[in-house]
Amino acid sequence: MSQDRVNDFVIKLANVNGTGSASANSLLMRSIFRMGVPVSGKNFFPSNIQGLPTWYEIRVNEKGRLARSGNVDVMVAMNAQTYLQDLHEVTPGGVLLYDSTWPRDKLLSRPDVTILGVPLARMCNEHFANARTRVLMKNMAYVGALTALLDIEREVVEELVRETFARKPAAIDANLQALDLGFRYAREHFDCPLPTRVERRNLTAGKIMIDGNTATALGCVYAGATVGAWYPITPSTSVMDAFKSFCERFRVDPETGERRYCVIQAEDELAAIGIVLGATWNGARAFTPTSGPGLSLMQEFLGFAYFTELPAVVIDVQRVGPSTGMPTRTQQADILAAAYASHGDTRHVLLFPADPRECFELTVTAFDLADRLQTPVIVMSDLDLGMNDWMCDELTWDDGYRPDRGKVLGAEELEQAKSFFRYLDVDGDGIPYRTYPGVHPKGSYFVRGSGHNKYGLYTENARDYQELVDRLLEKWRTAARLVPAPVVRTHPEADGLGIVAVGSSDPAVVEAIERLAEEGIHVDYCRIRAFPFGEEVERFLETHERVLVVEQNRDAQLKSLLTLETRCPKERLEPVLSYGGLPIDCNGIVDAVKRVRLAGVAA
Amino acid sequence: MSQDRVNDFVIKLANVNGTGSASANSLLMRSIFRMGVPVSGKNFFPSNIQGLPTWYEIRVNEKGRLARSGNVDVMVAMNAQTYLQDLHEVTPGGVLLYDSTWPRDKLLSRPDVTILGVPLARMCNEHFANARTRVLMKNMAYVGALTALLDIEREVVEELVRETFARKPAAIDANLQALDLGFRYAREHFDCPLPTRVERRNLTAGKIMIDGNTATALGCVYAGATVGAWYPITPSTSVMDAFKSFCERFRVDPETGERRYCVIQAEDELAAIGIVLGATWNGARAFTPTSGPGLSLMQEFLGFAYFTELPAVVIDVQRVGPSTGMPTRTQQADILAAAYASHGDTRHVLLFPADPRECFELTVTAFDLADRLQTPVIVMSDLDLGMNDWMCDELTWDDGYRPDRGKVLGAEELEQAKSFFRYLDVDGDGIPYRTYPGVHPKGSYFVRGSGHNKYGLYTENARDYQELVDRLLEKWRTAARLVPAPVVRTHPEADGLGIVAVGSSDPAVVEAIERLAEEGIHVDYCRIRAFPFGEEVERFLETHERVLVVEQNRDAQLKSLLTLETRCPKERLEPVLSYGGLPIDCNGIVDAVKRVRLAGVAA
Amino acid sequence: MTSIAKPKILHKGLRRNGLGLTMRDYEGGMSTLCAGCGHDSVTAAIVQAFFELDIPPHRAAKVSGIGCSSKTPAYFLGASHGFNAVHGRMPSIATGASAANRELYIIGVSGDGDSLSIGLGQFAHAVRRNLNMLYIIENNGVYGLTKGQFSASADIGAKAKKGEENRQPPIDPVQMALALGGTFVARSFSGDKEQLVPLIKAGLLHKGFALIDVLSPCVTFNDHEASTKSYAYTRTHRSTAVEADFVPARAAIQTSYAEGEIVDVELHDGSRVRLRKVSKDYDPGNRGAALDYIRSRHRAGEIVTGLLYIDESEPHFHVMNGTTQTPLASLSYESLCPGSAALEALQRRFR
Amino acid sequence: MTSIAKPKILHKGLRRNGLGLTMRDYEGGMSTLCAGCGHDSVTAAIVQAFFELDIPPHRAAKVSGIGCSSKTPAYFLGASHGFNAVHGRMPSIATGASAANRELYIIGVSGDGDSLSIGLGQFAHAVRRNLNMLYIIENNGVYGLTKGQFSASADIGAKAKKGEENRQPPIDPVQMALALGGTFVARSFSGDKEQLVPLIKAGLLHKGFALIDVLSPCVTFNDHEASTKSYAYTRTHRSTAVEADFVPARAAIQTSYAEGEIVDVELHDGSRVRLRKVSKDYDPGNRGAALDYIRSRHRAGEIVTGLLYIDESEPHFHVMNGTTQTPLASLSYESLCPGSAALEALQRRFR
Ligand SMILES: Cc1ncc(C[n+]2csc(CCOP(=O)(O)OP(=O)(O)O)c2C)c(N)n1
Ligand SMILES: Cc1ncc(C[n+]2csc(CCOP(=O)(O)OP(=O)(O)O)c2C)c(N)n1
Ligand code: SF4
Ligand code: SF4
Ligand SMILES: [Mg+2]
Ligand SMILES: [Mg+2]
Repeated sequence: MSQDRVNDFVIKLANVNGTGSASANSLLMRSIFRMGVPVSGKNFFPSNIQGLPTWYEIRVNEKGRLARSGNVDVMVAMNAQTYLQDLHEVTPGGVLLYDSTWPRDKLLSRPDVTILGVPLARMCNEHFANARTRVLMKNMAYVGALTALLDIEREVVEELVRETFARKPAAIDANLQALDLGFRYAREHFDCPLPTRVERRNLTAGKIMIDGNTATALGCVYAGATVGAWYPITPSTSVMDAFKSFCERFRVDPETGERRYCVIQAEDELAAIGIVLGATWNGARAFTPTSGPGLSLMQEFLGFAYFTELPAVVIDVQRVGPSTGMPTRTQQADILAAAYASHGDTRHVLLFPADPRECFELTVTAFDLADRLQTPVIVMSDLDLGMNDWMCDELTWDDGYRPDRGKVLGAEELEQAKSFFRYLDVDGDGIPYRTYPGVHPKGSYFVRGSGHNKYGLYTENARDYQELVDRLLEKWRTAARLVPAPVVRTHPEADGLGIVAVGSSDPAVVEAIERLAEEGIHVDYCRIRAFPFGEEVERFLETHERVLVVEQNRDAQLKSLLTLETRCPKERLEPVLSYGGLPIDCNGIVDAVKRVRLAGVAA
Repeated sequence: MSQDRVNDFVIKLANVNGTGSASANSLLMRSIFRMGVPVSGKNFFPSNIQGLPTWYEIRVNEKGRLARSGNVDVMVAMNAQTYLQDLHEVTPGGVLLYDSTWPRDKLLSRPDVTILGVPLARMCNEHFANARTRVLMKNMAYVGALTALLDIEREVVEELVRETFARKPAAIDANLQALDLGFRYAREHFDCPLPTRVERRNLTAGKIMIDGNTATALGCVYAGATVGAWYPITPSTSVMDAFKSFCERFRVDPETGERRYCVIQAEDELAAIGIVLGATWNGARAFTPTSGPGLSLMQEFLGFAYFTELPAVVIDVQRVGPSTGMPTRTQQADILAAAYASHGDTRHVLLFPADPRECFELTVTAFDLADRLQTPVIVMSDLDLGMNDWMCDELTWDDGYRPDRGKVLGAEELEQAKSFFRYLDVDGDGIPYRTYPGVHPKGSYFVRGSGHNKYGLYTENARDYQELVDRLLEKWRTAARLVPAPVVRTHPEADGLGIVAVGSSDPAVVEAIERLAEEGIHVDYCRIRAFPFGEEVERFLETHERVLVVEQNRDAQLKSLLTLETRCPKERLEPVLSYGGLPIDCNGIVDAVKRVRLAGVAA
Repeated sequence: MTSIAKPKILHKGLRRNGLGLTMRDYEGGMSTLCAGCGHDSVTAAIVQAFFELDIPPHRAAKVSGIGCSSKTPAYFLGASHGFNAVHGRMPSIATGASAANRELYIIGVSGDGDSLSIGLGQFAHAVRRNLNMLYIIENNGVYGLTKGQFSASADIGAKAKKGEENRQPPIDPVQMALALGGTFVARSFSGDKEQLVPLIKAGLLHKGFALIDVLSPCVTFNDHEASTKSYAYTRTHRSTAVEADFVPARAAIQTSYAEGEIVDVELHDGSRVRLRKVSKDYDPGNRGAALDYIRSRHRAGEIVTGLLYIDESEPHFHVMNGTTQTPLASLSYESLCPGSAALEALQRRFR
Repeated sequence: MTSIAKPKILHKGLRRNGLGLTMRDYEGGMSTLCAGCGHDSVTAAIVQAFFELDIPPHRAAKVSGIGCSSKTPAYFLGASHGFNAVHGRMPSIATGASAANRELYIIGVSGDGDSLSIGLGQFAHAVRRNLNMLYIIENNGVYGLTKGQFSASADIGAKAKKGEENRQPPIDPVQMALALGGTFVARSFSGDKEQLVPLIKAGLLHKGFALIDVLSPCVTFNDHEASTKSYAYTRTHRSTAVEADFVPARAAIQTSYAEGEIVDVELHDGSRVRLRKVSKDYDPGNRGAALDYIRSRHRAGEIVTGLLYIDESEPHFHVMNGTTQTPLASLSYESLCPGSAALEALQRRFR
């Protein structure tokens, strides 16, 4: 090993799931973060509970490039079963650390990789009496070794251990001992630190490390959602776990124990969305987190909500489809299924958060839009964003915020009103007024998924039906004006080439743009945050001769939506796809830009 | 009344449902058909069982133009509740027949409409003793009056009555008497026949009058389907009713009573499609008829079938959406929901029959394609096509037909094979080989909706997953070569304007083209019969400067699919939409063609 | 579902309830069901029960699925909010509604198709949740609205169109509810207003899930004669018989019998059901005994009616969930949002 | 669901069955469940039952839904076709499979989440249909695969992560099946091979729907201690405890007790279940008595195991449907297509 790689490398940890490694790995990542160096962690775990290979990838990059890089500079190979594969993955010049307790076959080496053996099991077995502790502490021991090898500040790691086990003093001791075992072994046997190492910076001030699902749950809490219904499904489960735990903290009356929220574990996803609709019909803010299969099961009710104009917030934490697919891998492949959910003429408002902070903010927006537009709003997150820890700006809150409950008539307004008709477009924006049950006799109406006219009465009349569904289109146009604008990043020297992307593809796109810029190639970037697209997206498409649409699915679903729902000629759009289930990296994007530019020159 | 309208007019019958009128109306229509004059009948019925307004529209047109015309030349106003509305609908110069038993308000007249009163209730009350018969026979009495007024051959009507009640001699008498009452009253009191009348022709030889659902059911029988699963839903219910009754006739062992079919009324649509997949997995041909809400509920399993490559035939008899919508009105609005059914990257083969004969033929094709392509095939019918009687060519059958069961390895092949891998693309067409359970030990594999590799094994590996879903795209390209080609109708004088449509819009398009031709305007026509679209559709789009896409939904779903799935620039496609729930007529199409031509001239 | 407004002529001397309202104030649109349909009798009983309980109509919320039965909420309580969900999924709507506003009187009307086929899962889980609502199943053994297919409550041996015989055992919602821990389980007959009205009242006041399974004959699709003469035969054989779509108008079946008594009711098709009303000294406090009794009487060909089981002590949905007394939908935003300081504080663990 | 091929080393002296096959021929891929998971014991029992019945593996078809339990078909009968359906919808797949090929031995494996929540409707209707299959529920009171939420079979008072207590009454598939007319209803314990193997064999040979509800403890998510020390506490509180994702390896619980006896089984979390095996003279021919017995013993804190009800006389799915003896999928096309002449003839009525 030669090259100095300060604050710019990737550590990959190969473990067996159920052995307690995940949290050790996370502790490792957080230590680097606390040293002021930007970092990200990606967890590649199997769809089972115990005993199968699992990997954790930590990218350390002081420029803040936190997408996957495709390289592995330091491999911690704790899983004998995948050792060979893990070895092969190391970038030439990299380091591999393994448990040298047991003899390793000579063949399992590479001349271009530095192999470091630490007798983790032996040290822990010698040091700890309890079997469970022995297994667990192996993890802390390799963290200790890495601390020495990568020059991570030991005090930072120790502080994190102490915070983590604040309520379990005994655990603190064990963990610190294990840390020390690894640390000392490395110091004694290897040339510490490695050229690949961490140096303190001050680049993470004002930042947090948080996963999107937790941030989303906070969004639900801060938006004032009171009813959450769900059926557990990976990778959305932690949204409700987090919502519950925040509510336990903030919404339980300390005296009576009464809860100002209601979380309902439904019997399935059809029920979960039904519960949400029953609640919003009655004026509560309600949401359901789910993933692809759940979204498929919600189709009937989503069409119902569109047609009856009931608010609902659905969080779709996308995973690899079709069908059960790969539940622990990431994709952005539910875009069409969400946008046009259900039979008949329907279309739904989508929001695309790109980091946990946006998960928080756009979730709040989702509730406001759902109420304002009286329609479901689907927040399109994904496994990478939802379950991995991302570095992002601290969440902030404006205490002046008040929910936009949209056009709701209260008791007094109804008392004074001559008449109330649920589906009448009084204001010309396609959005009618609604009322909640139990408020006032004059407010009563019938929610029905069957044909109804603007007065809310049942109809089988062609004209009345048509008038109603035409108004829904008017409302759609209003929606296009209300949804969050895209984030556009232009460069004066860009020459007509633009990139469009949504959600978790953002870091890879940004990294691609920066890398290209280093080569003198400048491209513009429009990160879409909502469907319907709105004028700013149109403008971006209009002002760029060629637009690369970067997305994480096979069928170019975002490009499809742009093709159908903007004025942009489809010939202008070029797909850049990544769909193997691992978070997208920048390489394919960089290549695509170069390819398109070349083709442009040739043409 | 002045104008002679021989064999070119519309009769509309306004009734109350549950009063026995539907079959009287159908008998009237069939009588005209038997006189060799082309005719069609459209039923506009409410979504209830008894007591609400219902209409039946009969178009008589010797040129064979059988779409709705938009006119009403003869109105039979049997429903006091809708009398005024019915009166207003009559085309100036038309005739209205009503039951004059009770006095009619003078105001309820129109100077430009000939009003004919027949004391139907009184005559029947005087003539028949039984209360039930009195109600029923009013219907036959107005048929009698119309027989006289429209110059329908009485013998033909009587013959139909006799055939209908062949097993109930008493009913024949009553019906003939009622017929006679009406007939004689009309002859005695009015100037019979009217200028609007029927004249015998020989234009229906080789034709039948049949509804699409019955023809579809015959397709299932002739394709050799043995398992039918369903959950009742209008307007698809009669597919299974008919399938059952054909099977009772043709597939029951006369000695043992054993059935060579199994019809399962499922607990819901999720189960219905599951049953189909369980059956096709085991080598039976299986199908499920449904409508929009059912299609929404089948989404999860449709994605599963796409990904696991199981055949299935789904008959979607579309009705007005979204949601419950108008269950007794027609639309073509499930196109996108069907084409991209389910979360994740999926796409499904669709077939679009345009008349009952095609319902029969394309249903057989659907089974062949589902087996050949190992994927669901959705037959996109609709309420108009499925439930109304259409005139079409007689169904014919080639006794040499044998089902294309696709790539299935039997016991002998497996015995000889070195190995069998379910998802291996042996032939390079994207279609792997499959086996049925119970056949041979070597054939065993695991059907799973989770990630699997080409060997059929579970995987969470990005490359293996990607290889598999890429092959599915290869299969999709193969599908585009195998599906039925469009029906293209060109005119040498057409000047670059083309129409594209699917399914039940056909008669209206054809009528529009013929009417335009009469004005010297010639347009070409491509009736698409399948998705994926294939090269002939591409060619049509390429060779026409401007293409009108005619369809019965609000959101131009067919146009959307063409935009996404052909090479055609989207600017070339112009939507012509009809979505009020009544079958499309030609007027909007004629107007659109003229509008586009004008714009073209102006541009 | 068409709701034709009923002419509101106020008859002098109409009885008024504690709120000064008349029965008319508890009615809804004109029914569009078949003349004589049992469901209309249930509607009338619901109207009377709400009237007699002095419930302000706008404090009630009506929920249903899809079917003839599910249309009926349009025919009562015109001044109440109504919710006609998708087929079989009303219980989830009711769950959300109750979660958001625990002060509502929620009345659900469903059919045997809606609740026992497509909706079986949701029905069972609503029972399990002890949801605060009255749930009425208008049980006719068939799918009325889709024209007479067997439902899952059809008895073994029941004959349908074409003489096809049902051979599958019926699903009895009453036994299901008992097995699932239901806290108010009753059965009645649509034509027995004397029994039905008090049951509805009790169900509305019950704290938790109150089920009333109401036998409610379908006059139109119980034309069981397996003969070539019947309506059914001609219809399915698709010969264009003039009477194929004829639905004769008939009167709804009414019956009245005392507690402890048995009555034979003849249905429109000539078949009979034997109803046994539980007697005054029947103990509805014993779940197992209730099950036994129902099963043993059923073996004797009798259908037991009345309040079969009740337990007011079990925690209802809101108790189990510990939800605050104020309806969630009425809570001020301020009481829900932890504010910026809390957000700041909790982020410490993400650093 | 990962199926890692097991090394097939043929031990000398391995017992062979009537087909000359060894137990190994009835095994599948290596299990990827947690060490000690009850489900693996059920897998072993299934292997043994098929082996002892001399069923050629390829004549069996394995179906399941989604869940840890639903993965197990990958671990037995490697030479059989398998079908891992979507969550909760296995019964419909089995229905179609049986309809197409009535000669298959269909074995379904499901979980309590799969069958009693999302799949409750399909489960109930499969019972009602008396479908020809063996249906095993590996019942652990939790959703294993999604990490330990309560399932609908969790007992009242069961404590989960965070000490949250379940207050909803459990759904008991055995009582449900009895109420729904099930014709073979049994309960067992995953660790009781002596009881389980004969039950599986009997269920496979039963003509109709055979249910075996198998208590099958989840070793990983039954860590019920409501203390701050427990795995669960730290996990949900999301402090990055080093042991948050630690799943200790444990041994599967095995038990063995005689007919008529009672045994207390201690689960991994220290809680206990008391099992009572029906005695030799228990009469499984009485549905009502079975229900009574189960309920009364349950009140006494016991879970009754054994073959609780069986009726071989009820018509099974194929009898009810009158399907021909030859599997439908094996019928020749010629025997299905009426041909051109018939088509010609039947069109007369459309003229
Ligand atoms: C998803 C879906 N599938 C099917 C239907 C068609 N459908 C409407 S009502 C009904 C059955 C109604 O039966 P039941 O609930 O017993 O009501 P009844 O008409 O007998 O009162 C069916 C199958 C539907 N509306 N939605
Ligand atoms: C439609 C859908 N929703 C949710 C899930 C997520 N999911 C997978 S398994 C499971 C529960 C499994 O519980 P159970 O059937 O009891 O099996 P166990 O793991 O306990 O053996 C859930 C909710 C899914 N796969 N599909
Ligand atoms: S069809 Fe039957 S259930 Fe429906 S309204 Fe008529 S009588 Fe009532
Ligand atoms: S989580 Fe529980 S049910 Fe799943 S494999 Fe582990 S022990 Fe078994
Ligand atoms: Mg019913
Ligand atoms: Mg479980």
